Amino acid sequence: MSAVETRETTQGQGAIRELTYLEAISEALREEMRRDPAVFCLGQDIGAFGGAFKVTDGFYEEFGPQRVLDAPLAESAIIGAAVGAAIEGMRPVCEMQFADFIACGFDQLVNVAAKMHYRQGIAVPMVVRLPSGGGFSGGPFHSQNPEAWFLQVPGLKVVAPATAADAKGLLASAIRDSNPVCFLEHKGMYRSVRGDVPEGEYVVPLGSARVAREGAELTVIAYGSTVAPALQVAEELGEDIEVLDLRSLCPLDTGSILASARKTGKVLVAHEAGQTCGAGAEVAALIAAEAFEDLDAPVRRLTAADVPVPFSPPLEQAVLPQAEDMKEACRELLAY
Amino acid sequence: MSAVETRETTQGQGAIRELTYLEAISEALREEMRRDPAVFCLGQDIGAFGGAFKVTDGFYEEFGPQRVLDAPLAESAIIGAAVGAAIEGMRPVCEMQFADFIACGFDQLVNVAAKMHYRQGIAVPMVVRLPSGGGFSGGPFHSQNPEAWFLQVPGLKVVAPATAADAKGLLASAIRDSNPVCFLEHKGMYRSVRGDVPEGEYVVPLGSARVAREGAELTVIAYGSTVAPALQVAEELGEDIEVLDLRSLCPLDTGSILASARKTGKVLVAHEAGQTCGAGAEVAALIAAEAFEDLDAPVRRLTAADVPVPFSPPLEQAVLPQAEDMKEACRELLAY
Amino acid sequence: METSVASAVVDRRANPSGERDLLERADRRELLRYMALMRASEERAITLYRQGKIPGSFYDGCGQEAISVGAAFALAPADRACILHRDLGAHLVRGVTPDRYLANYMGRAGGVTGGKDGNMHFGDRRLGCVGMVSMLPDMASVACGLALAMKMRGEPRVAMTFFGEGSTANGQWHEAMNFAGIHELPVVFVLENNRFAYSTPNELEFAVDPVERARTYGFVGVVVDGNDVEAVFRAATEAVERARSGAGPTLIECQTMRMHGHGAHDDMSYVPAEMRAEWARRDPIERYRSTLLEEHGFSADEIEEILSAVSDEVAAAAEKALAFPMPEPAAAFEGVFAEEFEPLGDGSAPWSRWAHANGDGANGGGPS
Amino acid sequence: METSVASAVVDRRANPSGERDLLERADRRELLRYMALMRASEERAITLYRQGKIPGSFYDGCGQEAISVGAAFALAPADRACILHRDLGAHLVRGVTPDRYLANYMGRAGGVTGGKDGNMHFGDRRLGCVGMVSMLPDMASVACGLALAMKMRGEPRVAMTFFGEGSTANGQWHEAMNFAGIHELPVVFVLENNRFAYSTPNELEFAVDPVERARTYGFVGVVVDGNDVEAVFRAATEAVERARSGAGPTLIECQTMRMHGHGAHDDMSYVPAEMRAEWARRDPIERYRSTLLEEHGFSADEIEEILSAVSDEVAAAAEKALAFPMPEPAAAFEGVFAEEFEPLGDGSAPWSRWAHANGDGANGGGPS
Ligand SMILES: Cc1ncc(C[n+]2csc(CCOP(=O)(O)OP(=O)(O)O)c2C)c(N)n1
Ligand SMILES: Cc1ncc(C[n+]2csc(CCOP(=O)(O)OP(=O)(O)O)c2C)c(N)n1
Ligand SMILES: [Mg+2]
Ligand SMILES: [Mg+2]
Repeated sequence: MSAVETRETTQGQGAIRELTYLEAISEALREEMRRDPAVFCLGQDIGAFGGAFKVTDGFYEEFGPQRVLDAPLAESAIIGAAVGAAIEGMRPVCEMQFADFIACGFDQLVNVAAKMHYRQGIAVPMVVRLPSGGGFSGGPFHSQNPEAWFLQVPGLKVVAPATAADAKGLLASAIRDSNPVCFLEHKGMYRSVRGDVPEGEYVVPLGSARVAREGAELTVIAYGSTVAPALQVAEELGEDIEVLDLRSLCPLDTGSILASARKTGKVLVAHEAGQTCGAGAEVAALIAAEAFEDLDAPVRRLTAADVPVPFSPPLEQAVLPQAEDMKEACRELLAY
Repeated sequence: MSAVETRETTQGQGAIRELTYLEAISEALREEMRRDPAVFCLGQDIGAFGGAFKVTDGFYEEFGPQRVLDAPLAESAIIGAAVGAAIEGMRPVCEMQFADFIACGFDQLVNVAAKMHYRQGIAVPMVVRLPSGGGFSGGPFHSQNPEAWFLQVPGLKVVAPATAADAKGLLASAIRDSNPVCFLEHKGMYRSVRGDVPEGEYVVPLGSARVAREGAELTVIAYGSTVAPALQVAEELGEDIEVLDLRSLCPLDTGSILASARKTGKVLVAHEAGQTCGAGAEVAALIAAEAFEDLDAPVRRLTAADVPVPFSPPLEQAVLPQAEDMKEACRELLAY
Repeated sequence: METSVASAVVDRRANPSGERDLLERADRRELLRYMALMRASEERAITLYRQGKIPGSFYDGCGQEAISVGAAFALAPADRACILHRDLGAHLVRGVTPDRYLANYMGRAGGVTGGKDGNMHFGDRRLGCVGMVSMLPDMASVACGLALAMKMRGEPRVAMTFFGEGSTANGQWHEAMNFAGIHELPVVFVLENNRFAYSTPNELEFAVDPVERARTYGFVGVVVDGNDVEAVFRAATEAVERARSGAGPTLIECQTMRMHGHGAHDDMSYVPAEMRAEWARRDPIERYRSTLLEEHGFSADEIEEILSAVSDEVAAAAEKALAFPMPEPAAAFEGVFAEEFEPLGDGSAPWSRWAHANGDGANGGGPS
Repeated sequence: METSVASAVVDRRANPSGERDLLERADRRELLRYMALMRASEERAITLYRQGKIPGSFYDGCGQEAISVGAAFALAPADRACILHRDLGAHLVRGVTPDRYLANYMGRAGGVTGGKDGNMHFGDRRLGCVGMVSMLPDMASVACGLALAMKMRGEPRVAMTFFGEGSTANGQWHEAMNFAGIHELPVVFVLENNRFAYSTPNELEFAVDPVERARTYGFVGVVVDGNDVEAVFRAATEAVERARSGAGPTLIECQTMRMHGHGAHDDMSYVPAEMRAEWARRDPIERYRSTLLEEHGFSADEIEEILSAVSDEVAAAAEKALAFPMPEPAAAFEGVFAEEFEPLGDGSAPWSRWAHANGDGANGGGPS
């Protein structure tokens, strides 16, 4: 993975330091706020407290209460006010305290923000930060991965970085984009994932997947929390496995997906969200339709079971996809 | 279609009459309310007014204001109150004035209703009726097909009848089910679709697809508003095309889907909802994974374009899947 | 005249809500004209609907003309508005011409949304408007966001939005009111209590008149006769001045009645005949016409001339609208995503105050 | 005793909210015991959390014991409750034993949810409770639904739910209040104003105390000292009686303070030291202990005996909880859908009234 990261970061200008995924998100946000006075944050407990996960730690002191706005417990008002402020030329970055709470602001996101430009030609440059994912006994309401809902909604961009560098580069792009962008940041990676990140200006374009590992026999298509396990599994199996990190789910880099699928002829799509109608369903359907002639094996999916994410560790582990399951799925496909 | 309908309806006890899709829904609801005092309706303008589409016309007179409850403009309260009433032993049937408004009660549906039994073993027997779909210049907010959102949520059952008989039989089953059921009734079919429906007790089990037309060369998998066009296209092409009407999206009748796919080796999945992460993605991914060896052609999808449903007729027609597009897709697959 | 105008201007500054007259003769002309223009445009639209030239459904604001006209008339060019489905008058005041309104209903390329959206789901971004979504009252939070941006930048500008009384039952309404109250946003909420939400009467929408709630959100709530255009205008002017001066939001309840069905398909059988008759006697246009005749020295001829000019305008607009082509199917696939950000433009502000106020910052000093 | 009890019973019927005493000596014992049991159980849980035996996060209601205990004590067996995250006392009053609470936090098979859900996201359906979801305050509408069913069936039963002051900013709160007001539902809303929503102080949550809004929804709102268990109990009893008699909902604001962090991870650095100190002096358990000593003739020994019995109970409960196995992984895949409907059971109702009231229908005559 580091090899890839190095290639990545050479795109940046600044010196390279190792940051956690969370520090990288924080840095991108801080730098964008310094760069552009229109950028401001809106969310619960993000001010003096610095946010439930401390992503905006120190922001209140640097940017003041106006640009680091502590919102009431009202997600619809948060998203709706962000839409209005964005239309008036601001660049709001909303924080959902947990991604799960987007269900409480869902209507404003899917009906107001997403359809605005198509209907009226009014751009809505806003970002909704979504601390998502499970694996730490968050239970059914603090572990959800809601990206598939957004993917069914034309007008929303959706990104889900897997590395610290991408976390910084994609958030910068999301903030500069003229559309509503759902930014999925996996809570489990906040402190566990670290990597080289360039100082200062560093932008990763939305819509481009990243070949995290090159290989010729099998492609594992992953994003967010399943990328690191995919790389680990590939190493451990010592096979010629390619790992494609989607990074953006919308726009989806169909070119890279199909190129890799055609090259290896065998694909495993892996994500932490549930299976039915998940992003993996779309990717698998795409490959099955467009790369049919080149497939040497059925496209497999490795996802969470279609149940709420349970609290108790043994239950949660049984539900969420594990590296071992991925290894097994890769073996089966390689042997197919 | 009628041949199939006849086979269907022979399952019923009562005499057969031809009813519209809307009349069939009304009849199921009325008969369930007569059968079980716990069944009641909750929604906007469903009382004295009889509902925006007149589904509950005459109910207020027969059952009174308590069991045909005019709700305020508050979808979260409607769904939330239904959850509570269901837990207390009632069987609420909520009407969203348009399916699009489920986004306003989304959180109660996906976080409260759907997860209740898994978390606490508390059954929530309720139905949410969703007048869905486009084709009549309803515009971006009165034409949506939100089923894919529900399919990503474990704990929700989802049905979408395509015939008058199924509309009656599936609604009866949904009301008798012990879980939250999203009942998608396509507005465009309310009066345009008619068919034989048995009087009295008539139940179609959730989770079973229906072979609407038998064939050996190609399977068109459809539900809701794409079933009739599929049958029409099959007739017009005069080819040996099988049409599988899913009827239930959750539980999904994977057995019938795979059996048909293996038999014909060629599949077109058609629905009116948008493509990305739609029900068609799941069905295509399922077939690509499980029927890989039996496929003679790539699984194709015919869906709405991934844009909001526009208002103006030429725009809307361009966006929604048309019978001609389906015919073309079938030809291509047959020729593959 | 000059001096009286000048002094009038001074008066308006000194005491916007005071006894002295905020309106010049020309303003009154305009108030009548816009109400008549709304009525005539909607009547023309109904005809087009009956002729099958309008796809989908049809909604109008018959009987409520005084509200959208009177409230929007208080706005400055750089102010912003989220206009709802009974409020064609506000679109007209901000500068939307009837042909573009009719074309929008007919789904023509020349309509405000170019056929992307229909009926009242439009707003002209070049005129400082954000068109409504169907989900009610979502625009209330959007208006708060517009106001929040103005406040953050220290601009003396105001956002105005409208909603029906039924919409106040929705959680979105509460979140917007509460948020506006906490941050004392420069926003004006115009509540149109037309007695019904579709077929649902007030008593099934709430137990207490929602205007009572304004105080519990920390701002002023006032009730006005929604069929008296000058009363609505005065209340709106006070509210706009309050917002512009940094004193926070206002909730204005306009008491009125929806004189047509919820949509053209609705025969209003649920409305008692006496109720309809009683409100018919309070028709806002008829009332204002008498006021102008009796209190403001307008002649019958002058008023006739205004009204006939309006019908000529609408007739011409209909011709123009019918001449617009339908959009090209290819357009359906464009515009899901924005390539770049473009700010809203400013709206027309026909109130004479703004002509006099040029450059004194009263236009909000915003982008123009 | 017999007679005094009897007359006490009569008094309660005659005048539940009157001056005469609703509580017998045994009831006061129980009020103290349940508060102490909540405090001790949560302290034990914090230790388990620190020992790494509790996965995920930890939340407690330290300082708020008087609210959940006092309010739940007013409920009859067949009443229903949706209990929130600061309200362990209400679970204990309804009959949840500390071992099952601790086991739930530890994700054990013996926990109330069997490991499916954690921390305070539980409710024992066999005790008439529907466990909370995280999304606040969604349970308010669910409680309205429980009450709606009771009202539809004409049962003299009541639903009670709790929420923090921060949750009142959410649209769900408004929709529930408005719906309850329109239909005069037999529901009691207990608002716990503990000054903060996580780190957010009242002034950033709302401009006006939300209890003011009750009137605008058409029902009674009262404010009580949330650290005075008998004051909470009296207000709850009045509210429950009001609901049971068909007179509609009540919103009870309990003024209190969250004495621990939002969760165990939160050091409350945002709370001024003086504020903490001042509220520490108002500790509800210490206060009630003195009340019992000074006004109700309890002896220090008696109280010591109550408290030591509580610590023994909690110690035993912890042992038992730690002995429960973790759930089998296979259980994770079960229960997404219900096979059949099963009604909720009734809860314990330790208030002496119910012992005396047996069969007089005061238990709501619901399923039992
Ligand atoms: C969230 C939501 N639910 C339902 C509807 C369907 N609907 C459209 S208009 C209407 C009634 C609106 O009443 P009111 O707010 O009083 O406005 P009016 O039409 O009377 O001006 C309803 C229920 C909607 N638009 N939005
Ligand atoms: C809809 C929703 N948004 C955000 C959160 C995250 N959250 C959990 S508790 C909390 C604060 C709640 O404050 P309050 O209602 O006063 O209850 P308290 O914890 O103070 O008892 C927040 C914001 C949530 N649970 N639900
Ligand atoms: Mg109304
Ligand atoms: Mg609080």
